[in-house]
Amino acid sequence: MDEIQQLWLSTGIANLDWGQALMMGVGCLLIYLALVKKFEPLLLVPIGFGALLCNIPVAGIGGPDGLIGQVYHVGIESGAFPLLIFMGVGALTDFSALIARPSTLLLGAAAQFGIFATLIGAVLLNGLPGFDFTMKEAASIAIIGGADGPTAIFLASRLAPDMLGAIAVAAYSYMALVPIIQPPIMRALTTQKERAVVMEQMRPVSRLERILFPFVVLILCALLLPSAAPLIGMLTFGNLLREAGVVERLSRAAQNEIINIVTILLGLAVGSKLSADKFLNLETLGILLLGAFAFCIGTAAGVVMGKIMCYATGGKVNPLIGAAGVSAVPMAARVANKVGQETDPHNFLLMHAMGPNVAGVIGSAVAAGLLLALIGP
Amino acid sequence: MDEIQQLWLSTGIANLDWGQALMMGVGCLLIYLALVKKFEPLLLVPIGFGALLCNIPVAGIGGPDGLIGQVYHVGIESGAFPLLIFMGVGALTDFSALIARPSTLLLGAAAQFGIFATLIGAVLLNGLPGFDFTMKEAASIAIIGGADGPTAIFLASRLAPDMLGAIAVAAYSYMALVPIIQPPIMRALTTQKERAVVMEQMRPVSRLERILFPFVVLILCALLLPSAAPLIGMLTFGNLLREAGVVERLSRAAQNEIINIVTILLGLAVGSKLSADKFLNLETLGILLLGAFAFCIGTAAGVVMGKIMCYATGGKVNPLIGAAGVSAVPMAARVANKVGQETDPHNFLLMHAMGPNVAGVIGSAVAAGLLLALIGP
Amino acid sequence: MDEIQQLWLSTGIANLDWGQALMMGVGCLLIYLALVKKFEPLLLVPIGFGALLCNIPVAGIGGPDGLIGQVYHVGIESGAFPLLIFMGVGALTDFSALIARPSTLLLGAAAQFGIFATLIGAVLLNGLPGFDFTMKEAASIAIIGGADGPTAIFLASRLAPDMLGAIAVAAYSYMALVPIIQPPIMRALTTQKERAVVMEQMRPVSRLERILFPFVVLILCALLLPSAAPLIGMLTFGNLLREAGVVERLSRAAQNEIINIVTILLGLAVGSKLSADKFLNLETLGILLLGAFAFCIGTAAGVVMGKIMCYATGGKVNPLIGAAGVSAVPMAARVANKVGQETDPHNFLLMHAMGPNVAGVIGSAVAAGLLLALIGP
Amino acid sequence: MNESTLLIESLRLMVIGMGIVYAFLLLLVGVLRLMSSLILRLAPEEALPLATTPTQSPSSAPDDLIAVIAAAVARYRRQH
Amino acid sequence: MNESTLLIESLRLMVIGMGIVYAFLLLLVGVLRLMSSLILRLAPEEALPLATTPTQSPSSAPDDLIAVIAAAVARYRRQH
Amino acid sequence: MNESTLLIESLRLMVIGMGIVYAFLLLLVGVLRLMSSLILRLAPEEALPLATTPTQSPSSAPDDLIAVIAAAVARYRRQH
Ligand code: NA
Ligand code: NA
Ligand code: NA
Repeated sequence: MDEIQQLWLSTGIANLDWGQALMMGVGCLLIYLALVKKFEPLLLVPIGFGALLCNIPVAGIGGPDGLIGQVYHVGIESGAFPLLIFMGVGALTDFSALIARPSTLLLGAAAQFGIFATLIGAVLLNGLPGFDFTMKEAASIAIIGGADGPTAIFLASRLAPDMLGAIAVAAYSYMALVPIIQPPIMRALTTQKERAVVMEQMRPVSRLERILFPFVVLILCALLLPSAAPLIGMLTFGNLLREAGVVERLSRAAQNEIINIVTILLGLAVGSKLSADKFLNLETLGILLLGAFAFCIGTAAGVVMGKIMCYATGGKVNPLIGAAGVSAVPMAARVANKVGQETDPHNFLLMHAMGPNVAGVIGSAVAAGLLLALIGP
Repeated sequence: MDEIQQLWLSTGIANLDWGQALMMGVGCLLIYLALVKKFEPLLLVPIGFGALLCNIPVAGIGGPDGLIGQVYHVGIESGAFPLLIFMGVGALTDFSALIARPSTLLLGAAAQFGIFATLIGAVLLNGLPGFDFTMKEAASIAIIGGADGPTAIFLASRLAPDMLGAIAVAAYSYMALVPIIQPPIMRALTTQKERAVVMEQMRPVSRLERILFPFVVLILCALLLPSAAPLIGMLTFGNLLREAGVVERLSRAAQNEIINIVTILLGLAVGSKLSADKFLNLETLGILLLGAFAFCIGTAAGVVMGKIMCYATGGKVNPLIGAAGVSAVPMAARVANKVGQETDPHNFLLMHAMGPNVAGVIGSAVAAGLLLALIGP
Repeated sequence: MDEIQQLWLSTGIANLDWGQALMMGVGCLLIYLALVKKFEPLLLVPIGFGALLCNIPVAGIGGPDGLIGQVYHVGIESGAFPLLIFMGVGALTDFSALIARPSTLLLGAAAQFGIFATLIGAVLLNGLPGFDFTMKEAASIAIIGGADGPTAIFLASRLAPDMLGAIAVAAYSYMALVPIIQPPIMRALTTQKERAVVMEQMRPVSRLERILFPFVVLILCALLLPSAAPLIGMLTFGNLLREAGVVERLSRAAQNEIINIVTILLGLAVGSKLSADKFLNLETLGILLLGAFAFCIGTAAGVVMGKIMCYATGGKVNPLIGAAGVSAVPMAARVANKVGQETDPHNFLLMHAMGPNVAGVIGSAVAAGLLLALIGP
Repeated sequence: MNESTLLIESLRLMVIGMGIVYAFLLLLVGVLRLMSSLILRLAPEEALPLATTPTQSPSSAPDDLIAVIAAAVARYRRQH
Repeated sequence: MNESTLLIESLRLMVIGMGIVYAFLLLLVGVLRLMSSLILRLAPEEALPLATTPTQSPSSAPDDLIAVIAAAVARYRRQH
Repeated sequence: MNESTLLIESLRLMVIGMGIVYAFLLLLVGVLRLMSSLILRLAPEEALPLATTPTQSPSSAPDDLIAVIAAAVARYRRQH
């Protein structure tokens, strides 16, 4: 009967602590949000399942000898996975709207205010008992306001790996909540007349412009902000593969095989950071609150900048497209379009909002690079 | 002429020993079986070619600096490849038949008797001169009776890596031989009347059931048998990707890109374990014999359990579908169908046999987890 | 204002040295050649972009902690990437023309004269001030004459990793220049009458021959020249996957997913070797000159061998197909066809030139193996 | 370990192993039946909104998320 | 670092950070406009031969390549 | 190694290298011809059952496998 005893001691029930059980519940909750509420399912399903698997007692799947622990080491500690996803994002993104109207980059810039305001928010939260964020942790939380999953994972894996799980979950959850979070802010900050502004059609963009665009962005980044170069570099590389026209095979590989395989592995690996001692504490609540704060501020800043550009151009810019500057491609652009059509059903803002939308991707990568240069690692 | 001498000494002929030559022959034989006899070609072609490559003298392709040696280290020693293949199996498998009729799990349980009986067989074989299996080796051999290639490779890589080559070859060979091995046993153990049993049609399975199924299996496994969690976890993760409906991209990646790439690399790496000193000994003969024994016992146990269920349900279960409990999806189910049609050509057992068939996959993963918990590593 | 100072010191401009700026220019030039001049874009776009990224100051993308530096370590230092590409080449290549007329292997042999003649050329160049190639470096340069990118990268990564960047760039550039470099040599060495030779149609090749072909090549290589076995082994493995007919999934993975993913990563990693101190020196000029020399000699040797075979067969072989023996599949075969049609527009040499063309791939892999056996590593 | 010890050991493994395999899969049979009957009762067919309908309902989700996590945190802190 | 230092630090970061983000993206606006106007002037639409036409023009390329690299080498050596 | 040694060495390499490349590929020519003629004689076209026909012949295979491996083992043991 010794074996029965040994076997009982090897069961999950005998070894399960409450933290693990709760975190398995959190994993199931994330999958529920993904499947039923359609919260970024491509990421939240693997993250949630990774949390489930890595909180199974005894098995050690997320440990140094387990599959997911090894994937984390190879793909996230090294920084490789978020960068490969950024390459795929570049290969999937059409920057034409931005090239046709470069001024929308300013909307992408304004929306990053959410990031820096949250930095202060995190420091202020330290005033409450139970919160004690370092500067690196504050910066990692703030980047949630960039509304860009891979950027958030990249920065957090460098500055605050212990918080990676909570930050990734918050980043993707809020990206999914864009259609809920943004519209009230957008309506509150704009007048009926502003929301009705019809923008003039964009000029067509030549192939040569689209091919030179990645080089212009990369070289400016290399000269001024090299710490953002890994992110911007892979983004522009993917975009060049897309636009080059002569490397179809590679473009398809970046848009499909690589990004899909990496997404599965990255999701599972991020899930391995959802352990009770790292996630079930007051700081996670702080991260969720600050993340929501960052999102709201970013949206508001984008809309305000849109209003400024509206005045400056004599009413040629609809301020609603400023909200798309947070990135969350293409959902934020769709939200801008939808809120616009509430006022005027015949006003199609989608294409106009794509400019600030993709500008937001560049803007948050730039902000991440800045934080890396100023704070760490 | 010094160089000619040096060159001669660097040729394969000058360095070839008989063991290598014979193992290259074994590699060619495996490829012959794969191409002409259609023995699991997806695995046996890479395994056979891996054996060819790794037995080339001087080149050291399977050594620590060679390509295949490195692949072995990264993918098999770490346990990653079999688990990724299990994810793909999950994404490729429809568990509906099992959900509609959960009692077929008992057939999948019975068929695992082949594994545990073989454990005893291996220990008894130690009575003969030339055999000296340890408990870990006996368990690794016994798992061949699970009729599941990745499970066998996973367990053997943990408990008896030196025998991995022979075990993998035996596992895949016997899986391919299911149509030869099983029918005589099935006919011998059943009466004409039993084989003619027509089963009632299965109820349809709702989407929600199919989505909850992986969670039920995983959580039960996590609570009771966490050592089986890596295998069951990746299987259920793959299945969730399949059934979720909102992560088509990831499901396709698991079903195609990942499983295909990993199969090529896993096959080559397994082939690197087919070296003369590890393979050309009496123990390999023992492994082959025990493997066949395990298969036969597993089939018989499944059929007997089928007969018990037939009596218990008053003749509602055709005992032939019990043979499908060994797994070897979907070949064993097809065999059950075919043997049934020998008696009644209008009796379609295929769908009914899919239940025990996929139950066998779960059953052998559970058995592998048990062996890990009780014996090693 | 301390932070401004710190920030300025972290910019690229403040840290850029001229070497990096020039190498970024070289990267852009390579991409220009790829996009506009259609120089092997599948390789030169990633190589050029890799050079851009790895010469960004401060970022360290090509360093030991950077993404591309890590990819280099995992994929090129280990030799894995060129071998995986060779597997893909095997899966993409139809060797029927060679099987139907094995004598064309002699044309593939002759064209390797470019490699060995260049070895002497490199040693002679040492007579000039500023050049000091070791034997290993000379061999790595000489292999450019093999007109086979992955073979060149494989050999250079083993014998002269510091020169890898320049050698890979030269190899792919000259492969792209085949339509410019070869025709004048071909015209100069042949008479009008020889160029007009019409070759008789090839016999059909049975499936069995195509399946046995990889084994014959591999086993001969294993017995006589095992140092070439990694290259030849992966080439023949890929070809077996293609011809087997029962492993379609794996064949497609080798032809698409694996080769595409590896090409992107290999290109970026090769680009990381394009650093100013390794590339911007006199030796690179030497490499480029010797590469061109190797190409011309190889072409000439192939044509001369073609003439010999023309005499020996009483005019049944068109000497132009000898030029295709350098490999550069399928461009060199197309060039032979085109030059032939200048004389007789109805003379289709393409299929006849495919024999020496694929023979050249085997020939240069054999030559690379020989150099490894005789010189290093 | 000598031979007869191995044999006894392997017999033991067989009994325990098959016992647990059966126990585990029997339990799974029960749980699966329970699951199916619960689903049939609580969410009869075609009532499930999953994925087929482009749901517009994440309206209450942020509160959900924070509420559930807050509860989980509270519970966890009580235990430790 | 105590709390008020952290606060001052983060305020500083905000000012510098937003400043640089704006500066960088403003510069990018300018460079992109410059690029587009240059392209419009030097290579008006449909004049670009890229990829659509199966160009036959690599005729002068080998010299190009060697010439450019030679110039780069020369320049580099002068600097070092 | 001084320069003239290197030169002699490289000349040697050239002679040996080209010699072996030719020898190897000539041998390959011979073996490929042999293969083709054997196939033509022993398995004339369309007689090969490979893959096109869904063969039902693995009936004797298990014995095959064990027999061949047994023979291989026996042979190996005699050598060692
Ligand atoms: Na953003
Ligand atoms: Na099984
Ligand atoms: Na060649």
